[in-house]
Amino acid sequence: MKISPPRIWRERYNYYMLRITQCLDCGRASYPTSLTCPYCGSSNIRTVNSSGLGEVITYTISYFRIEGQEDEVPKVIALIKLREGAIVLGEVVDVGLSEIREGLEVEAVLRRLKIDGNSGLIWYGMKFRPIIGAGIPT
Amino acid sequence: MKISPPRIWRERYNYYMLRITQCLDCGRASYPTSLTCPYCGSSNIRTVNSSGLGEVITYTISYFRIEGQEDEVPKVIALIKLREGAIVLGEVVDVGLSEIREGLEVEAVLRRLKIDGNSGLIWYGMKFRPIIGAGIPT
Amino acid sequence: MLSSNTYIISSALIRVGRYFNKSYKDLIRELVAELNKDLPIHDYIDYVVVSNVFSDSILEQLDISTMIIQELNLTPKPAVRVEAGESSGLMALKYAHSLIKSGMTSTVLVIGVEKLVEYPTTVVNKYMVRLLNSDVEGRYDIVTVNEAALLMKLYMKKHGHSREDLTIWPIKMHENAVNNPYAQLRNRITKEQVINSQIISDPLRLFDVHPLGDGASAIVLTNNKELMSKVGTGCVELIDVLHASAPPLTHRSDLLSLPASKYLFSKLGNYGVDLSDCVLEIHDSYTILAYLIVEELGLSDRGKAPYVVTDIKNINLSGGLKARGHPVGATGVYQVAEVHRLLTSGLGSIKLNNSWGLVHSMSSIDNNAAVALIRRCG
Amino acid sequence: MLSSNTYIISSALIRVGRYFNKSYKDLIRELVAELNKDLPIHDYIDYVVVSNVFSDSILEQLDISTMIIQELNLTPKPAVRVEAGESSGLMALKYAHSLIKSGMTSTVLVIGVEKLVEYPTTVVNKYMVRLLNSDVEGRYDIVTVNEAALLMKLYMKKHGHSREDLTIWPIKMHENAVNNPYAQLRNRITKEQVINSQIISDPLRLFDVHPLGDGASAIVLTNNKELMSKVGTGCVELIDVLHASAPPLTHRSDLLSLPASKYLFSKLGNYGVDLSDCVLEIHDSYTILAYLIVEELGLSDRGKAPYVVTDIKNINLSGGLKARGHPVGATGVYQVAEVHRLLTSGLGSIKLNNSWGLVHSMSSIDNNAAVALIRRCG
Ligand SMILES: [Zn+2]
Ligand SMILES: [Zn+2]
Repeated sequence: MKISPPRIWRERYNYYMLRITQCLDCGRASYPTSLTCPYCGSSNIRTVNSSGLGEVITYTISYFRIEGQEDEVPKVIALIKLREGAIVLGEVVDVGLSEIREGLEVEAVLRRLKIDGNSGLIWYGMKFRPIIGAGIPT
Repeated sequence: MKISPPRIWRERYNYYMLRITQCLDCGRASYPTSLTCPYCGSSNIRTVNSSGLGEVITYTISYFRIEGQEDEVPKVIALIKLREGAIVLGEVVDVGLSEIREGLEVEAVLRRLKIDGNSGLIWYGMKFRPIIGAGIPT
Repeated sequence: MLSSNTYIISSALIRVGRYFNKSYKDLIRELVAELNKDLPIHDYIDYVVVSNVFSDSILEQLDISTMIIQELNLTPKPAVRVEAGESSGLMALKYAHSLIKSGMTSTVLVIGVEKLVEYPTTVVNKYMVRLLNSDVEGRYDIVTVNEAALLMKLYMKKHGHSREDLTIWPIKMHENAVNNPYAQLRNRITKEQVINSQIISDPLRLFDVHPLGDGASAIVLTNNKELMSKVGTGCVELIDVLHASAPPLTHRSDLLSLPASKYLFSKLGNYGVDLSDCVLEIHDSYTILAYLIVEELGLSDRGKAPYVVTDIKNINLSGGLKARGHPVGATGVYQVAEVHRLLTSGLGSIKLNNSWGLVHSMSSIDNNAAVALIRRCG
Repeated sequence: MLSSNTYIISSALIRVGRYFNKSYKDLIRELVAELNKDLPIHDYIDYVVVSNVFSDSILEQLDISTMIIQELNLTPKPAVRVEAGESSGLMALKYAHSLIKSGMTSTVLVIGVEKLVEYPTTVVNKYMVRLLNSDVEGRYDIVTVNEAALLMKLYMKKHGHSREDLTIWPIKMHENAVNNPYAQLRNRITKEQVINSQIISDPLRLFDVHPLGDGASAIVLTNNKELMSKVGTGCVELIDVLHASAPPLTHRSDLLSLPASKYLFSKLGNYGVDLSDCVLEIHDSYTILAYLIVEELGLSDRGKAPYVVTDIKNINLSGGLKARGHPVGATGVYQVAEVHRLLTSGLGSIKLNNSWGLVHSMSSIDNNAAVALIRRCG
């Protein structure tokens, strides 16, 4: 068993939604959630669900091969700035390698992350895809 | 992959034979092989194959369950004194739970240790079984 | 105004248990919330030393000490992880002690944390094998519990003890744990329950074995006396942390000796430690080891430990590994935190007037051992 | 006759490589055989500190420091393992330094060891993910190489560099490694080879990435000056080991800054270090990081590092992580051993008259960083 069932269960909100921290003092947003604002240290914060909408700051096309995930490459990994201001790392899916670009508008979408062997758990989580009308021919 | 192919290959002599260290100074034997005698520190040693013959000092019947090896329990684990004098830990096979006893004479035998999934390597190594005529009805 | 001594001024503990709904970060957040009640740790901690054994295999996390710093927003403070098998907690304490004693830093937070119940027991058991030599025991999936069972048989035979004779330790540990609010198993047990419990490795049964549990514990060490008035519930002095190794079990001339522990105990005279004036916490991962440790400490003649255990009033008041639990990398830090509490504000309702604290750890069957010496302040 | 200073008096190195036919114990035996030529380590070592990152997952071995002690017949001497991701080597050095400076011990053997090629690369890659936050990068199997690629793109865009401009570092490192007998890659490479090599994470290519290799290296630290006449090939003084952490990449206001490294470099003035009179070894796990480190060190204006690299003669004479190799937990110990050699008996044929040595490590993209300051002996 390579995926921890308690972990997946307890992190379900963090995996199935993009939960971010908004600081009520300095106003900045961060991901993932934390007990204090990573920018100003304030504990005057709230946890909210991100809109899931954001924009690609920059991206890389990865050919780095990991056992059991060889079929996943090439994959697009990007730094994304969410509308709420938080910067997140994520995978961009449903996009051609020639279509991915800086400034591309994306939205969060629930996708499969990993499978634990033939009979184990399937782990889902948030990835990103281009927003329809974001300048990619459909 | 959970079993390292280079490791199995490079340790083949240690896995497929009981290789022991004999000290030419203090005369004591030890397992596994080492560059100096663990008893007196001498490097005046030689590496030899044990006869594989020995006697059970004491034993335990283990029900400790390990993922992927659940079918292996109960198993008999023993401290064995080899004829050459070295004391080794090992598993005793081909013995009924009511037949294992202190003083039982055993001999080393090559058996399967672990399998790496459905298509991976099979790892063999030395276990012990009663010597025929060691007082166990055949 | 720095002292040349090192003091333990504060401690925090989570009850050892099965926290399916909490991550290692959640457990540490709880510790820190407790510590922050006095003064935010951000304001006075210089360094964090983390004791943890299974982060790589169970949590899939390396550099866990930096992840903890980031989680707690303590950057740019430095942190490091120390691992020496089951003695990791005391080794983290030793590092913290040396950082302070060397003048490199003044105040260190030691965190012991272990998450085990992320997986079913048979999966965790797979990783437990790794505490032993992968070229010897690992090859056959032999674990410490098997070796403890072998020693138990040798001990019973050599000294003429029945299986029943050896139930006194776990019964006492469960009795002690009733009063420790941080213990995993806080129920009394009977002789019948012990000898009828599930066989793990004959003759060793479930009640001879530490439970599996998650845990997190923290202590603050400092040489800054001014900090004591602002933080914590009273201080104890950390005199020293000793550490030694032993040959593998099969190379020992006396299989019932614990060479590393024995070596360390032989040094206690140098410190003027009076064992009868001590709070003792020993590494009773398996019943048989408790008897052997008691004998190595000189509290009993060889083979007689089961007869004297009842009369030793100052040992494992926490309930020991048997009943407080054994969250592997965190255990040593629990022991030290408990001794800190016992000698200052009290551990739950238990409080003692003893002058010394002695904490003992070992990994597997004494592959390595460690001893922390603690003294009541002033 | 103990000094209040700590000296590195001896070092041993195995050429970084792919040792299918050698175990971690074999590599360490070779190191010790080299050290024993002067005097058996058994006679003078008090403590062993082991730096290793992947023993749990790759070697299925915990408490590896005790296994090493047993293998070398050094019982009852104590040993401990230190892990702080890719900075582990320097953290082991720091632990050793504090043990000596605190007066707890006199002579410490620091061993850095990592066996990676026990498995095919894709399996090792799985474990590399664990160096990053399992709740962030780990979830998506994002690795440091991906983050380095993101920074490389940002850097090229911000400062107007072409992909070709950034080939100067790996070419220089391979050139340097030709003279280091312990380097994994001792071949010269061309600009064309770099830009045409396999894409790992665009725009980052194979020749921008450290190779995978096994390694083992050792150094002996002591405050016992008499030992120097008996052991080693000349001494250097270990002045200090500094360590700091940084916020995660996504929380940095300037994505092209290295906050932990920058923080440490800002302390160098306190020690009177003259970078031009230094032997520098920096953590160039990926080409882009070398440029960023050079800029954080103040050796170049922001964005100009690719133009000045050729003129910096005293940096990564070993070939760096790029060409000497990066056996993760061993790397810091290699760097220190190389600096010891460079300032004393020579590293292969290379020998320098510089007064200082500065070794820099970091884990992932500067999650934590460490700096060791070394000075030529009087
Ligand atoms: Zn804020
Ligand atoms: Zn001998």
